[in-house]
Amino acid sequence: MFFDNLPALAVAVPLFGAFLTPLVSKIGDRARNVFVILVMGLTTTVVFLLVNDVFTNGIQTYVFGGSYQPGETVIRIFFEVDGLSAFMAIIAVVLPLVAVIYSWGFMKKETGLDKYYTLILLMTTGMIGLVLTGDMFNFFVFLEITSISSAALVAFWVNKGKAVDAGFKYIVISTIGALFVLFAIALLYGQYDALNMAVLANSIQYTFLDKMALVLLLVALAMKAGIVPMHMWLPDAYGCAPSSVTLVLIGATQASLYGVFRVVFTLYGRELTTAVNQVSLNVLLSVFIVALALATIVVGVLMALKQSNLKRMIAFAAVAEIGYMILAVGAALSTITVDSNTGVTMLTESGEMALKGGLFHIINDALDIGLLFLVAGAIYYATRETSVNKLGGLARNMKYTTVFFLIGLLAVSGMPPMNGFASKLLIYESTYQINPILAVIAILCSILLLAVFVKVFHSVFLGPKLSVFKDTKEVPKSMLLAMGIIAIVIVFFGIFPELVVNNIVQPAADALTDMLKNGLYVKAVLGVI
Amino acid sequence: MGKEDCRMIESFDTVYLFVLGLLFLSVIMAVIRIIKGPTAPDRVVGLDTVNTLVIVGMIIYGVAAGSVIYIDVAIVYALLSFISTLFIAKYLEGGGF
Amino acid sequence: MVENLLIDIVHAVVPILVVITSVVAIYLKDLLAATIAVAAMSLLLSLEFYILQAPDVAIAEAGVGACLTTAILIIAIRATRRMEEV
Amino acid sequence: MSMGMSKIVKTVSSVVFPFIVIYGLYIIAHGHLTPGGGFQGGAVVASGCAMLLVAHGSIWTIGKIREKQLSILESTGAVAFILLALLGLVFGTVFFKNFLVGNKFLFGEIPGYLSRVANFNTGGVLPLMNFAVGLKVIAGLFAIVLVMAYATSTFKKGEMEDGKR
Amino acid sequence: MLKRDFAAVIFFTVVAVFFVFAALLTHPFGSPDNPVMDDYIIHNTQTEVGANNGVTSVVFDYRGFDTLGEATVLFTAVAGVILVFRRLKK
Amino acid sequence: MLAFIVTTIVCFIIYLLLTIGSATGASDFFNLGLWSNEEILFGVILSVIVGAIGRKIFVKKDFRMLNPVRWFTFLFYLFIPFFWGMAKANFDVAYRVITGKINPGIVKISPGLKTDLGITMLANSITLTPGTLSVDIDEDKNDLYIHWINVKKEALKKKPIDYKYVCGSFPKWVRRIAE
Amino acid sequence: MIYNIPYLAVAALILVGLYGVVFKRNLIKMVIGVTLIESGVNLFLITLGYRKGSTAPIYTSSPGGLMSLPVPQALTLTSIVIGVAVLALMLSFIVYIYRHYKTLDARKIGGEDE
Amino acid sequence: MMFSIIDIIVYIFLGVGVFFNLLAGVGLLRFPDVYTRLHAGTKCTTFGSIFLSGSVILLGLRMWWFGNTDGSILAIHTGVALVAILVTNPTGAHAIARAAHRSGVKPVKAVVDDLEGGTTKKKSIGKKTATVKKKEEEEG
Repeated sequence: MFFDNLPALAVAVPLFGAFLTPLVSKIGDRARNVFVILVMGLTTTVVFLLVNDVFTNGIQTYVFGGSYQPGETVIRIFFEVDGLSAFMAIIAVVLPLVAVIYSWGFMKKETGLDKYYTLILLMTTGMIGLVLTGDMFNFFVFLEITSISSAALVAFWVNKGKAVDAGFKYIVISTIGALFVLFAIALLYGQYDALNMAVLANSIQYTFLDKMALVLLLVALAMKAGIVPMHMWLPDAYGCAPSSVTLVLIGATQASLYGVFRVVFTLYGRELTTAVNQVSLNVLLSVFIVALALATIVVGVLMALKQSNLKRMIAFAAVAEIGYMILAVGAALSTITVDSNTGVTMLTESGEMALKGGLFHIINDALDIGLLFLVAGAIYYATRETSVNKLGGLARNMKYTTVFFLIGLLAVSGMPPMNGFASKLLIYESTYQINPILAVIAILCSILLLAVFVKVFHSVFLGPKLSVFKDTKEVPKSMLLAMGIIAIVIVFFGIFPELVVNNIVQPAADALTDMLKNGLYVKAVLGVI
Repeated sequence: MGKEDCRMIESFDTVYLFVLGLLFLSVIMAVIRIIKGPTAPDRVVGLDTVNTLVIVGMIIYGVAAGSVIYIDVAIVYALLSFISTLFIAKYLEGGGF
Repeated sequence: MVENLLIDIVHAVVPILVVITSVVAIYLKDLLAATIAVAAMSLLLSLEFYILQAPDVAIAEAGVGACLTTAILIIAIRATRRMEEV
Repeated sequence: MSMGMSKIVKTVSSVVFPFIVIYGLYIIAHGHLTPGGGFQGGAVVASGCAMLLVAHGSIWTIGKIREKQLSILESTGAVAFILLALLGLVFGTVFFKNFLVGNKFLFGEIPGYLSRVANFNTGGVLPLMNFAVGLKVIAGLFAIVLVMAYATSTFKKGEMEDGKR
Repeated sequence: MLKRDFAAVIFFTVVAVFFVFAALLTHPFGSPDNPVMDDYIIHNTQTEVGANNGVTSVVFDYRGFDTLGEATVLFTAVAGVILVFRRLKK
Repeated sequence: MLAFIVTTIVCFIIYLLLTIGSATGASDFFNLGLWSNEEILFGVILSVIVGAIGRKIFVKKDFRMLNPVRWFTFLFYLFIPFFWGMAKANFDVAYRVITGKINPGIVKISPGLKTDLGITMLANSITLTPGTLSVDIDEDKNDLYIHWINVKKEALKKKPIDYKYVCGSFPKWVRRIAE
Repeated sequence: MIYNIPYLAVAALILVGLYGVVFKRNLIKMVIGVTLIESGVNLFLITLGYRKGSTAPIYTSSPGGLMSLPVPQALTLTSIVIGVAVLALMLSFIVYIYRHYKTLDARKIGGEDE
Repeated sequence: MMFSIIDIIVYIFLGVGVFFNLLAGVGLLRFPDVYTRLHAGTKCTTFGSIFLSGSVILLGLRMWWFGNTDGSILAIHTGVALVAILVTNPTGAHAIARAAHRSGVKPVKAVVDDLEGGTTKKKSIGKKTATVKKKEEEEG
């Protein structure tokens, strides 16, 4: 019974925990912290069991509130977990776990912590639901859960005007995005009278309204993922939120990115190669996406150069990293072709490699940027200062933090022993085969990023010890533990990239290509196509 | 007997719809007052009038559509429309909430 | 015949009124007046739901849209300021 | 400071309040038969509470019920709702299974095919869920209004906490 | 500032054309084409769920999970509002 | 306790009114063809809940209104003098709408009512009757400030003016009902 | 054309709301714009589910017949509650923004305050 | 015979109700200030809705007489709605009038204004009006 219901439990457990948190907080602070960590641990267990199940047995479907046989009318809500969903679910559950451990020490002096933990749990629920669901409207609901809880958490420090401003911007952008998504869902519903993604993917006709829905969905989700023309909310939100929240926010952003993949590959995957005025749709989309990705990378790096606030700098680096993922996926999209003999839609080899690189980079980006943000939070915790120019000589007093920052720095700029190198290498290689210019720009920007962070490292940690920070101490153990976990994972991924790529990334990439080749996602629900 | 009843209601359908149409004229006038109203209280008066007219309109439409359950909505409105008026009035009176 | 025409008229008039009140809500500089217009919009929208055969939604819109939305908007305006700056 | 409105409004709101509450509960209880349900009824009752708030002032209201109690009430409703869903998993087979439909005691009767008789004892788990959601929505929506009204009424003009913590 | 306004105007115009087209191209008012799912629900709600009200049966049974999500959204908002208006000093 | 019972019973009556026509057949406990058993059971439960919540709000240490004579007086008042006054009011307003003749002013009256309910009833009656609209109330003395659409000259001689010019015999009725 | 008036009203509502969000600088006006967009989307969903000459999808003792579609109504219910939740959060942010910056003009807020 | 009389009464009620509701609209447009508009807006709509609801109640009672249980629901629910209107409408009007007076709206062409020159409320109201005015001046 337990193992049959893993997809439902993956959402139900953190949700139940969130609902219970206000009641448990009555007992005491310590009990609440332990309870939240327990709930997160349980969720992690459930999700890992689910992921294991998916990776060994293929796509899992789950019907809420009834039974379903292939061939019946699809009415109820489906959860459909394929490789990509499982892959994203790992990120969505690991980051909050680390964040909760981190905030034990980081948030000790704050008030309103019961609501804080409730919101973190709700955000986890939202992200997990977002990646597991197979129903369009449910997707919208989880999108809203994620964005509302993130916005409330971004504005956690309400006595800073900037934080509230960032939260407001975030919630306006994400609400409008979500309403666009809802409108697109309504358009699809009006035509096909279905809300299930598999059913919609099966029956989509490429009418004008469908294309409109595609554009609306892409615009809305790109808005939420922070791709360049709509990226202005992202540095504010990342920079003003508490660092533990930023870690989870990265996960939320990537969940929106997952939405982009899901829409492009699954919902509109069936006839992605349909010709529109002699150019097939996937090429159009890929040109569009690659252009946006390049803009994202360049803008992110250039803006990061100008910042003096450490957290804002990392936030712009995060924008650049998002660009890398999009770049890889966009490049992969352009290589989709239909085999004229067999009629099978497939990617070329370099396309698959790019896809793998992009997906691998998602997890790496979460870890790298997350670690940097945690370090920035630790610096803030110790010194109450985030401006790079005012900091200096912290290496003496905060040895561990220095090491973690170094690891994060190397990883984010793609230097060899770290995980960033592994994924970026895949991206460079594959994009070089597709179009050399892309690879060159990507490498240049990566080097610039390295320069930025080396400068920061020098001015913040090295150099003479400032008298202001004479009494700075190392941060509490729980924060060190959280940073340590991420750092170890980063190094591990960097040393054994093959292991990760084969075990986690490959199924996700396979899931994406399978949607195009065989339509497995649709088959899992409808039985046949 | 039952059948006859239904017919008798239907004979009123057109009349009630016509009444509804006339009520809309009144609603439009109230909306004009909302648009024009030189001060906020004027607009609130317009809103109040629209409230009452919409309640009556709902009752009338419920009869015209031949569905009894629709009257519930009218009751909800009759009870709640007053609250928004109170909030606005409280604002105009001054002082905190 | 007349009945159908009347129903069509109702279906046409109410959306137009909704749009007019929404335009007013954006146009007015006085935020209190804008809130009143939003309340009227909500009310007429509820009527529109009602004549589109969705009484459930009409009740929800009545309770939430016309009452609570107005309430929290008014509270927020009380806590900030009433006039839009130019 | 915030003393509420005039005596007339206070009296009328006190008289109307039980009426609104019972009507909201009627809507919640009859969610499976007539238009309505947990959300709608909850919104109605919450609006009624908001009426008391505006008539008597938020300080009076916060003396009656505090937002912490409301928060706990809301949690209770939410937990009840999710427990009902989990009971579907325990007694039925899947999450959100309507496990009460078809029994003879509690909301289990089935109206005949296309029957138009409103029988209260139907709907399976729906009435219970309606009440859980109703409790949640009442507490949630009223908590929003109460917290906002109370917090903003206690702000002084020009008061702001200093930027440094 | 002018440039930004210009971009906003362009964006707005494009979206305007978009939505008007959407309004004109959807199925004609009052006649949805072939609603399989909804007809199934209308015909089976009494026997499967036991409720006379189709909407409630959709809200709590067929799409009960959405309702859980919706309740969660409200819960989130309440938590957020209380968090924002919390007392800052311990 | 009495307040709780009163509130519960009032709520139960309202609930019964709302659920009239829910009968299912001969199995009903009260076989009037109006209510089914479950409805009555639920009505009792819900009324008790509302009674528990609203007892301090609905009844304020004042059980004067429990007397049935007052109810009948109230109904009589509602249907005969009040309705007649209201009809007059409306034709008066109609006349003023059409001709545009107004002579307004805000006047103060002291009806001398003591209870909250009484003054509320009077104010609402005044609002709905000829040419008058209660604007404000003196919380201590229960004096009403009334917007009068057609101020009579002779009424202004004495201050505060006699209420019989403004609202006729309403205060007497209200005193009989609510005090 | 006249039969599409509800759809056109949807388009108009969304556009008016979007205008408010994009061009208005007052934050509360922006919030009102978001509310209008949301109302437009809700109206769109309900309009999609309307069938001419139908009754509400509720079996009562009145003569029925054709019924309008229940699923969009359920979706709209969800959407309405989400809307009020978002509105409350946005307004509480605005209250705090006003306390910090003493203005509601979107251009004037957002300066460094550290 | 009797029922045709009821039909006629229903028609008359409808006519009266619609007339007064239209009158309310016209009055709302024609009158010069808030208080007189409130006279029109409150009294006429309440009176009109009494008659319109009355016609519906009569119809429901007639249906009930014929054995249709829907009639009872129709009549009683409409009655409840009517009571709700009767209780809330004048109170709302009073609240608006008071709010209008406190926010500084003067009655147009007033021959007498006791409230403005009153004894007990003079100070507070005068002050309030002044502050409100000042605030509006600096804001708008």
